[in-house]
Amino acid sequence: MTTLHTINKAPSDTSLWQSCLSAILPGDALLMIENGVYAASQTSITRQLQSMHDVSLYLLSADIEARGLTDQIRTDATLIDDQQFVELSCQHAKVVSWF
Amino acid sequence: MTTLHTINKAPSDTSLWQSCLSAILPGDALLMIENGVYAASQTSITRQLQSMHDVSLYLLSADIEARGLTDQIRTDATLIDDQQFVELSCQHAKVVSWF
Amino acid sequence: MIFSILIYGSAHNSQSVHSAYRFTDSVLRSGHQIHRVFFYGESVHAASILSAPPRDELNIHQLWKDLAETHQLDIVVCIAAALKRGVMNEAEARRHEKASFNTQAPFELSGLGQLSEAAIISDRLVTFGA
Amino acid sequence: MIFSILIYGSAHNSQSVHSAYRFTDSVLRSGHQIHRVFFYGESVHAASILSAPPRDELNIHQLWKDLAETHQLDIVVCIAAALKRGVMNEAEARRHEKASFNTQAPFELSGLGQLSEAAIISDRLVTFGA
Amino acid sequence: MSQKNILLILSHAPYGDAYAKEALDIALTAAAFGLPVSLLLTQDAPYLLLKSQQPQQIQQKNFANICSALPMYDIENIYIEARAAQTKRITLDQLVVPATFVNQADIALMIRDHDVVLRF
Amino acid sequence: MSQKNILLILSHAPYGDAYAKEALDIALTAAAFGLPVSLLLTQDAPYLLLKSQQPQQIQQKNFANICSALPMYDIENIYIEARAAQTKRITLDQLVVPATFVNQADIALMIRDHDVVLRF
Repeated sequence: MTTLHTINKAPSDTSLWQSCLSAILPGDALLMIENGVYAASQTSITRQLQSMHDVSLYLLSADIEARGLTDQIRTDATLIDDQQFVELSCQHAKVVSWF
Repeated sequence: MTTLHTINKAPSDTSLWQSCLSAILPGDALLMIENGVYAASQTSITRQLQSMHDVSLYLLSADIEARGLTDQIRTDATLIDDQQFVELSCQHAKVVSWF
Repeated sequence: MIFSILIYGSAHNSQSVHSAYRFTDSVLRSGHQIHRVFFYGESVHAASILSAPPRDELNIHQLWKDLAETHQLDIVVCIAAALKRGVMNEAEARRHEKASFNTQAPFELSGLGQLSEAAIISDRLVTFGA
Repeated sequence: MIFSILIYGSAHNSQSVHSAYRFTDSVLRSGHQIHRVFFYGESVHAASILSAPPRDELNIHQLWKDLAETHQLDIVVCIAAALKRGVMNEAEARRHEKASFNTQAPFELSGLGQLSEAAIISDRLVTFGA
Repeated sequence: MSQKNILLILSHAPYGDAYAKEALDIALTAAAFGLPVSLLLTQDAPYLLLKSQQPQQIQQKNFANICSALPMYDIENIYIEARAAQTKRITLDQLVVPATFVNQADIALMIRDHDVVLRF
Repeated sequence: MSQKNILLILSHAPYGDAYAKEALDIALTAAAFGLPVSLLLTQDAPYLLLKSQQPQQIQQKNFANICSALPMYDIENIYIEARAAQTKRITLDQLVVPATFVNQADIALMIRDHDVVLRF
């Protein structure tokens, strides 16, 4: 009964990011999409991301490329395409969207 | 050449509030409108508001009443109506809106 | 698997309606089923046939219209959210005594019950937010 | 004093278009002058004649229409922001070969130059944001 | 078809935008559909329940009235993020309906234990 | 009529919403009107200037192209909030146009010294 969490806002929305991160349980996955992918380039938030136990991190590659962040990723996240986003949605019991 | 600053978001938008507060100079005024009036009830932000030197604080009364905060104001701000908002706009050289 | 999609972001002031489009397209390409797409909040403007973006810019209305027609998708626009925002089909325009209308099939106006029903029927309900 | 008003918040998903209305009304009551009201971004939907909110809810289109007609206000809707979002008058509908239109006088579609001109002419330009 | 329960998480304050109103409309419809609905108020949403609201001047519907009717629509599981209430100095006696404070760990488990989770 | 100068403050990142695009359109029009325009990128807006942007897949216009054309429209006073650039580890060599870092005190004075200040 794990959850795929998606988040689409930049980490400057600290209230949203803190709510999201504190709701993630071991076994869950976090997929950063749209402006959410900016988190992958900011050390303040990536440190928190890396400290979460047994949580898989994903970035939507179209959004990383759009924003020019391909060479700036500072976290152990996997880049995925839209098709893999669908697969992840199937692998987890539900999808919760943070926006 | 002083400025009337208006802000319409709750203090949970920390990025906006910090940008706004650090842009205010002595002689300026800050008018909290719409969800911005929630700041008047939150100790964390009112402490910062009170520490600003020579800055007048105002709250739009219609928005305070709407949100049920009349008895919860923790800051030395003056409640004003729409007509007084117009007067304040005239007294300062310009109006800058933070949203 | 059966998916339904809830779209809540602004049609012209957020990326979400396009993200939802790409996701829905990928669900179909992956061989899964789309039970319903539900447009709510500011996303209802995506149903407007009057949208006229510059030729070299994204036409989000056209993308959804084409996808829905190709795959016979059930794309529902929340009627309360739509009427308030000035999105109405011919029948609603008549009911509200308006001289014109700005949405039509494949976009259907219907109530929030369609969202609850989608939540019940579908294996996954995925939201694309503001 | 001469005021102009720039509205940028969503017509149906923010309080800003109503705040701007109250402010504009107060400017006029105070004996000052309104040079222009400029609707930009998501606020352009306030110009839609198709909006049909429940009877007991705020009708922001009607409020602005009445205020503009009473005081002969120059209320301009950014044409680029409007066309992209599906807000067009009869002339634009013809130009874009659309079968219907959804805005009309007192709302005028015009370019961003009208905002620059308002900034130059007015003693105060007050923004009501998203 | 087995019955699903729904967790609706609200995060926005009233009046500034349409999120809270539109999320509550989902809650009411789902409850009318017979779905068990839990309501969780996080971030700025606890303000929705304040008794003292008077939005006549800004011409909006009173959330105090909307929210006080929730139990009549069989929405009785109303939770408030304790941390959010604390920063806002909101106490239970100021609210129009009975509610329960929950902490971050509780919230994570609530999300895990509901079939459908929608957040606005 | 004396000439007014305009300070346009941007705060949003590109692509997620329309703020940056619509604010830049104001800058370009005001410059075409002959008004001196200064551009200040705060909060998430410094991302607008990154060279490496490739938004083809999300079907949006490339902000790197839009912003690199600013000097051609006589918009040459481009400032970046130093604090914002630092958190994002953005350096001047990553950007499509020359820009100047400014601190919070500079920003307060820029706001004071311009006739019209618009912030998006």
